[in-house]
Amino acid sequence: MRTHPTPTASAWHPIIQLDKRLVGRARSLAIRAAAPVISLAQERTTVSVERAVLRLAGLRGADPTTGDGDIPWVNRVVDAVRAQVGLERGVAQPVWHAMRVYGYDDLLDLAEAVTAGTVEFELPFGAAATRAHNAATRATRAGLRRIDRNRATRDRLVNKHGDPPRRPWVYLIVATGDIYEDIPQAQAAARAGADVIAVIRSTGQSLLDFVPEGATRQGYAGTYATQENFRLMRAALDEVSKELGRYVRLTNYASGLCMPEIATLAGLERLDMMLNDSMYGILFRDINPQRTFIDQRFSRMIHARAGIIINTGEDNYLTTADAVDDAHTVTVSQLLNETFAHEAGLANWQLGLGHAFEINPDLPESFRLELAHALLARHLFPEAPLKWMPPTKHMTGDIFRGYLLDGFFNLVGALTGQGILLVGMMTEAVVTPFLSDRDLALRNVRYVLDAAGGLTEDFRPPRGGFIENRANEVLAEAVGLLQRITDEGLLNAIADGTFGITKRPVDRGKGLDGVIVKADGYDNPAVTLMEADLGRGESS
Amino acid sequence: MRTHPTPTASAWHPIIQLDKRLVGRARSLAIRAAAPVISLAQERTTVSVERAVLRLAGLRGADPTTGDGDIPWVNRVVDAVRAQVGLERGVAQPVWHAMRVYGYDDLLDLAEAVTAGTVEFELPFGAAATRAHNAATRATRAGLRRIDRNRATRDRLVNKHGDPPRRPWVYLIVATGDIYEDIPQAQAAARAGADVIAVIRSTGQSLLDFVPEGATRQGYAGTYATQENFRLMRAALDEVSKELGRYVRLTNYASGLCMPEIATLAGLERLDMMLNDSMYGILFRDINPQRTFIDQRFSRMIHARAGIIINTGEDNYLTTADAVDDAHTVTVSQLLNETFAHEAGLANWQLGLGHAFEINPDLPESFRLELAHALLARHLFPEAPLKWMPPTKHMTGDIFRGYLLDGFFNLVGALTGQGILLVGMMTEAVVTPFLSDRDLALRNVRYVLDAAGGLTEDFRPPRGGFIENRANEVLAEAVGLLQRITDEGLLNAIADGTFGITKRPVDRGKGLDGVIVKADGYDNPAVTLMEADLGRGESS
Amino acid sequence: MSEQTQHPDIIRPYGDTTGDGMVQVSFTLPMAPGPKAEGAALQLATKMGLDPAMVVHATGLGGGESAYTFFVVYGRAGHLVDLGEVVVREREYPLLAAKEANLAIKATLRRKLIVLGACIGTDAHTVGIDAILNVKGFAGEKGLEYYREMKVSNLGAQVTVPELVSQARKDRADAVLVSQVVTQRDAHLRNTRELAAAFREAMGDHRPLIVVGGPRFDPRMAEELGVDRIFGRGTTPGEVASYLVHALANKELLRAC
Amino acid sequence: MSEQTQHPDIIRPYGDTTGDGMVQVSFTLPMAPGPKAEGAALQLATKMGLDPAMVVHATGLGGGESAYTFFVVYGRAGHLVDLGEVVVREREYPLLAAKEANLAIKATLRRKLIVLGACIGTDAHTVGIDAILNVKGFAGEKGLEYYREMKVSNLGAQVTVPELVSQARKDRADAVLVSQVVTQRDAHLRNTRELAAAFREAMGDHRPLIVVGGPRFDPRMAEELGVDRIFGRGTTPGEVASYLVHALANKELLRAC
Ligand code: B12
Ligand code: B12
Ligand SMILES: Cc1ncc(COP(=O)(O)O)c(C=O)c1O
Ligand SMILES: Cc1ncc(COP(=O)(O)O)c(C=O)c1O
Repeated sequence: MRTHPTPTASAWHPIIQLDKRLVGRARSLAIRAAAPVISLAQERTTVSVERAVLRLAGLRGADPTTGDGDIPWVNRVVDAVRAQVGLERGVAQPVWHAMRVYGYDDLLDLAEAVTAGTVEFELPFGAAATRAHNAATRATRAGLRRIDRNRATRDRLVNKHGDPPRRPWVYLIVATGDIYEDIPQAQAAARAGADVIAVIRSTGQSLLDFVPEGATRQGYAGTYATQENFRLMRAALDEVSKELGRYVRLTNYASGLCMPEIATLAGLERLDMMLNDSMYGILFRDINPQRTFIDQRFSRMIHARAGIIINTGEDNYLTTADAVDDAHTVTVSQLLNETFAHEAGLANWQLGLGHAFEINPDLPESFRLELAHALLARHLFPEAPLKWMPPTKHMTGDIFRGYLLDGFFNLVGALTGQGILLVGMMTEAVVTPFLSDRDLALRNVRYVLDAAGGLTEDFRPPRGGFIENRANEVLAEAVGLLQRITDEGLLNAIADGTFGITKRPVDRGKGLDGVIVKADGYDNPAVTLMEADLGRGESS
Repeated sequence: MRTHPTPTASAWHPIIQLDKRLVGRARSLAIRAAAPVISLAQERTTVSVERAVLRLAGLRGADPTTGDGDIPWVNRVVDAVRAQVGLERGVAQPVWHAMRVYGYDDLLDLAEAVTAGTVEFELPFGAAATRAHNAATRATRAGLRRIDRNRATRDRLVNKHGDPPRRPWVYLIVATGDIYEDIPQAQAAARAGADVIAVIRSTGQSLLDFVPEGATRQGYAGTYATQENFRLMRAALDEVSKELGRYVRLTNYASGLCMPEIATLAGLERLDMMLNDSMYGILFRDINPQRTFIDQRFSRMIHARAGIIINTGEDNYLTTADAVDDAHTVTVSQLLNETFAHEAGLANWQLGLGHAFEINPDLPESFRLELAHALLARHLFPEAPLKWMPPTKHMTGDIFRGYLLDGFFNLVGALTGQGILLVGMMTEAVVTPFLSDRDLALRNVRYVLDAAGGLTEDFRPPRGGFIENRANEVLAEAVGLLQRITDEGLLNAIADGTFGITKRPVDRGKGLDGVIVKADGYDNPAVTLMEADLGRGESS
Repeated sequence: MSEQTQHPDIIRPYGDTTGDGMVQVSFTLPMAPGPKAEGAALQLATKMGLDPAMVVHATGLGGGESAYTFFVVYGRAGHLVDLGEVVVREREYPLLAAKEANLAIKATLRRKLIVLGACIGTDAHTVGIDAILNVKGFAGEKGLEYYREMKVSNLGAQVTVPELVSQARKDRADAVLVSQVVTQRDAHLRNTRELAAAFREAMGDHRPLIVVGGPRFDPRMAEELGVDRIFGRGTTPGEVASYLVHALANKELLRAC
Repeated sequence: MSEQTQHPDIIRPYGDTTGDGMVQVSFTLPMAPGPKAEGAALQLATKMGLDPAMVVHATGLGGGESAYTFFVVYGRAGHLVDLGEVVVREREYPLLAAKEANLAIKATLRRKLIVLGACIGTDAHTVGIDAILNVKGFAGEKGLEYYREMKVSNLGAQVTVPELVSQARKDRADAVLVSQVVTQRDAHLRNTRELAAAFREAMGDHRPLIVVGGPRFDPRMAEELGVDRIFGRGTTPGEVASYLVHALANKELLRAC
């Protein structure tokens, strides 16, 4: 039943030689560096993980009675549980215990009662606990089944409509802020050649500790990620997939304070890829490191289950740090993302590890340096569908130069066997993309791939030449940094500004108050089910 | 004394293998195909060749008394000689005979008298002929000396200011129609990085059977080529060469009805390159084939003497014919241009053979086809400073796409060791270039050369791969066509539409009435001097 | 986009949202870069009706101390486009297949339609007129030479107007097709006016149909320039043939009355 | 170019000849491609003051039957740019080296100058404010942290306005520096207005200097937005330091009177 549609170039053969010893060392050091953080994540839960359990169990919608009517029921319930009995044993036990005690069939009824103040939560013990556990398991299993069905549907649709005819998959962003403007734009983009559509989120959303509800029309520089928006867009893309005879994928963003929930909604609404980085929220949204590491773990388990390809965010580092000096931090982060992903059950074909064309274009040989970096990633992760991100930092208001740079970015993508090509926009430094920018950008991609894609036959960096040397140099620097990280600890390294020259101490940042150390008897039926299906028991 | 500053990439090593047998055959066939046409040219002269002799002897200026005051004295004199005694023995003998008979020291006095109708020309014989010949030789030698001095000056200035630091040389066009707008634009272009400035001519000029005079401000889509405009622009570029510490070259157009004269003026005013094709005038200006072949021969002797690099016009064929189907016609024409050039005394370093990036960009693999064609030329003419021309035919009003195409054109230029890179303009399909178009275009070139120029190290088309095969395929087609041409005769082939799918019968086209079959005793002191210095006697 | 606009005939430029009016502009001003130049660029943008306008790129041209600054500006155009007032040179005749055109010529003219083509003045761009006339054609459509009921001669490039007039008289041409590609200093307009005047003078009302084409012509200018029809960029031979059939049939009808 | 123009203060865009007025424009109209769309594009170009205008490129967007057409237009802008009327936010203060700035602070304030920086709202683009504040600096100039006589704290991104106001009060900040990079739906303007209002409300005339910056700001809007100064794209730390010294010295003087 499970096919693995993957944008990895199947015909990829190594074209440079990496120092094998360095490769081995890099990988084992990454595993060592990640281990303490994985333990930390296993020992804790967060409000969003617990809300995700309720979402899997089918609780959706928002409380219309307070504020702007945008506080979801899952928040209401989890907050109440936390306030009354704490979340150390998870939300499932007290909730399904209450369902039985108060005689509710439907979580929504419970939620309304909670808001009305008529529910008093208790922690069940013994048989009551078992009953609560079983009820919760049944309920969340329904959600997982829906995710499984979506995965099967995707496989079926891919079989029916077909995968994109070539690599890399062309990935386009829409970002009007209004889902009803986004939809026709996304369809137009697909018709014009996009294989993957990403709907950028409104700037504020990743710091919201709840997921907004419904179809939304008022985002800033992006559209809110909501279950309804997901559904609307997926349906629109199904329509256009049929029309085009090519399954068009949909992507959104998990990273942020609601990573676990958004991952869950993505699974429930058959999104196909998700931006999901183990450190992005920490570095670029100042979210607390512990919160992020816990949340990413749960969200990735869901993605693994849903057959969703994750996209990591190493490209972002190069917008604050220098793409040459700090090239090795990208490699280190990719190795860490790989380790965390494997632990959460993701397979190699699901690892859309990120990297980017962000070297100052005025630097001599900048294009070949880009080739070297891109080849390093390609050779280090031969089975992963790498995601190749376009120039942003050195884009300026000179849209002509920008269009040219994007062309050379596309060429690197073609020459180095990238799996997913995020299409660069000539207006990068000016506005979120215009409709015409996207169209022009796609024409750029098409020209480069059609006219020059075959150049792979002639692209043969010599042994010991500039490109191979540079790739090994960056790899060696990465090993050096990983050594330091295993010595100091990853959390300290993050606090020191190792990644993206941004310092993030372990006990600072947003959302720390949403972190709860699990107590004995912690029960998360969703995790238990997923772990069991992966052939392992929940380890804590 | 004679250095050979040349834009051939000195570090050029073969990177594909051409079939050696085909290369040999192609060259010997070209020599056979050109031979009858060379004989034809040797046996004839033209009004413009004769006017060029007077120009070398120092006659300049126009008759202010008739028409718009733009009929040059050289035309007045040559027309009068022709009317009175014919040009079968050349203009020199009757003119210098008349100088002595009428007691003039200065050709201008004679010209004025001619116009006043007070001179009756005669053909001298015996001692009078010898005296006339000697006087004419002295006078034209002065012109050749000036050309020699200019060549020495160029060598000196190149030594002093330096040559462009890298290959290819960057070649830019200015074309405002007004020499006083052209000058600051050319200087700006040089400051922004142009190594060679070409001043495009007004559309009508190549069909004028005289060279206009003075500084001109009213050209259409180009500026008239006049001696004064040449002088003004060369002086302006000398100024900017000094400022920049880099000798900036100047180019203009010889091809047309006045090819011999314009070539002469270029030598007299120290131009550095000249557009000079053996067939352009025939094909694209409907100039009579005989007229053109005679004129190009004289003009090339002058260029050879002046150390001027010629630029041939094969790029033009691809604007009317298809760049893939008719790629071999470019190769054939290059071989013919080479043969004619050698016969006229030009050295390999002076052969800026033309070719162009004109394949339909929507054709799959178009970029690699371009590479193959460009490499064919590069390997066939390893010592020639090839001139690489940008896309024009498939440029559209989509200036963004145009800018991208130009970038990939630049990349081919860098990867295939081209000597001279004519900079493409994003507004190619719209207007003659704006000031800003040129600036943007130069930024494009700089980016590509700096960022990706080193890719030559990694560009290794495999033996028997797509690129090498295509190059040999075109070469084989060229040999086939050359075979046909040697069988039929070049003039018939031109009449049949072999080049640029344009049919030009030998006895049609403009300027045929300016062709004169030489008689016994034909005397052209300039040709005699040039041939002697080349170590051979004039063969007719 | 999703909402029906009140006046479906009134539209605005579209950046990424209906009605946002976004437009991109670039130009050069003859002044050195700096805040004053940016102010000048904004002033121009404002005069063009962009408000707000952002100068997103400004750079001196030509290296060194520049006396020219190139700008890229984005802004919201305040103008409304009223589709009700758009003047289009609508095709007032049906598009005919070659066969139909031939039939129509037979039916109305009862002889071959005589077409004479040329590039006039110093213009040597023949590819456009060839695309219309040569059998090979353009964009998949065969050229007029392919039409059995047309007699086409193509004089090629750099034909002078007097040459063309006398040839047209000699051939008793029904239609003269002229191409003009070079437009610098409005050469194409000047040449077209000269062409029209010459035919008027030489033949008065009995002049052939005069059809002009080229990529930079505005088809709406035919009357102003004194010719019967102007075709712009991307014209196909079929359009021209259909027009000729239509226009000449009308002429015949008029003559018959 | 070669001739002196009569009114050196009146200029026009420059394509390839002085006074030609040539301008390039591109935009999308929400309608299907075709002659009508081109007519609409020309109407817009005319309203923008381009005459003549040429549609040199028109293409349907998004593949399939398109409801949007993208245009590239070239044309001659009739507008004159009057340099006499250009409004520039001229630098009304001298550019100081770090040393001079330190000396000036010592002389006028007689204590350290306290600077508070932040990105407000949901804006997480810190690179711009960091470029101004961090020692590392920007374009070869050291940032304000390098100035011995300044005490700089950088609150980073996504700071709410109330947080910023209370921090400013606590630190007794002389100047508050705020960056705003996201501009979609004019977020930067809205946030700046909110910022100004909050400080006015909380501190009245005793509020610190409010300086705002970001690449898409128009520096002439400071007054309108209720802040003291706006810096646009490409600002260097030295410019900001010099401004702070100048503005605060003036303030001291005023207070002293
Ligand atoms: C090919 C070409 C040439 C070839 C011409 C070969 C030939 N035998 O035609 C060569 C190399 C010789 C050439 C030379 C020059 N060219 Co030229 N050339 C071009 C080029 C690259 C393509 C033109 C073309 O063939 N288009 C394809 C045809 C099919 O399209 P079209 O002409 O638009 O025709 C279509 C319609 O317009 C319409 N149409 C056209 N004519 C007619 C007539 C009728 C009756 C009808 C019904 C329809 C119709 O139907 C056609 C099919 O749809 C353009 C740039 C470009 N990409 O557009 C420059 C361009 C036209 N050339 C230009 C210039 C300046 C020159 C030169 C003057 C440069 C110089 N100073 O040396 C010379 C001299 C030419 C001269 N005296 O006229 C400029 C004109 C600038 C301007 N707007 O004024 C252009 C735009 C390039 C540029 N940006 O500088 N050129
Ligand atoms: C780097 C970057 C990021 C990084 C930011 C990392 C960080 N820690 O700052 C990351 C990857 C995180 C990011 C994320 C996003 N970004 Co961003 N990003 C950029 C990018 C590529 C460069 C910006 C930059 O660093 N410029 C370099 C600095 C030095 O320049 P500057 O900011 O202009 O600052 C100078 C002056 O303006 C001035 N200045 C600036 N601030 C201040 C303050 C004061 C007081 C003073 C005196 C001067 C001053 O001085 C500085 C030095 O000269 C731009 C595109 C581009 N090339 O411009 C997009 C861009 C700014 N991002 C954009 C968007 C939409 C986003 C997202 C919202 C996308 C999304 N929905 O996910 C997210 C979320 C960001 C958020 N919530 O704010 C858009 C904004 C569109 C708009 N006009 O509204 C842009 C333009 C890209 C685009 N075209 O879509 N981004
Ligand atoms: C991995 C990852 N997650 C999330 C985001 C977007 O997050 P936000 O919605 O917070 O802007 C990005 C942005 O580039 C990213 O790279
Ligand atoms: C070899 C050659 N000569 C001359 C010219 C220009 O000739 P004209 O001035 O007739 O346009 C060209 C134009 O590209 C050319 O290639």
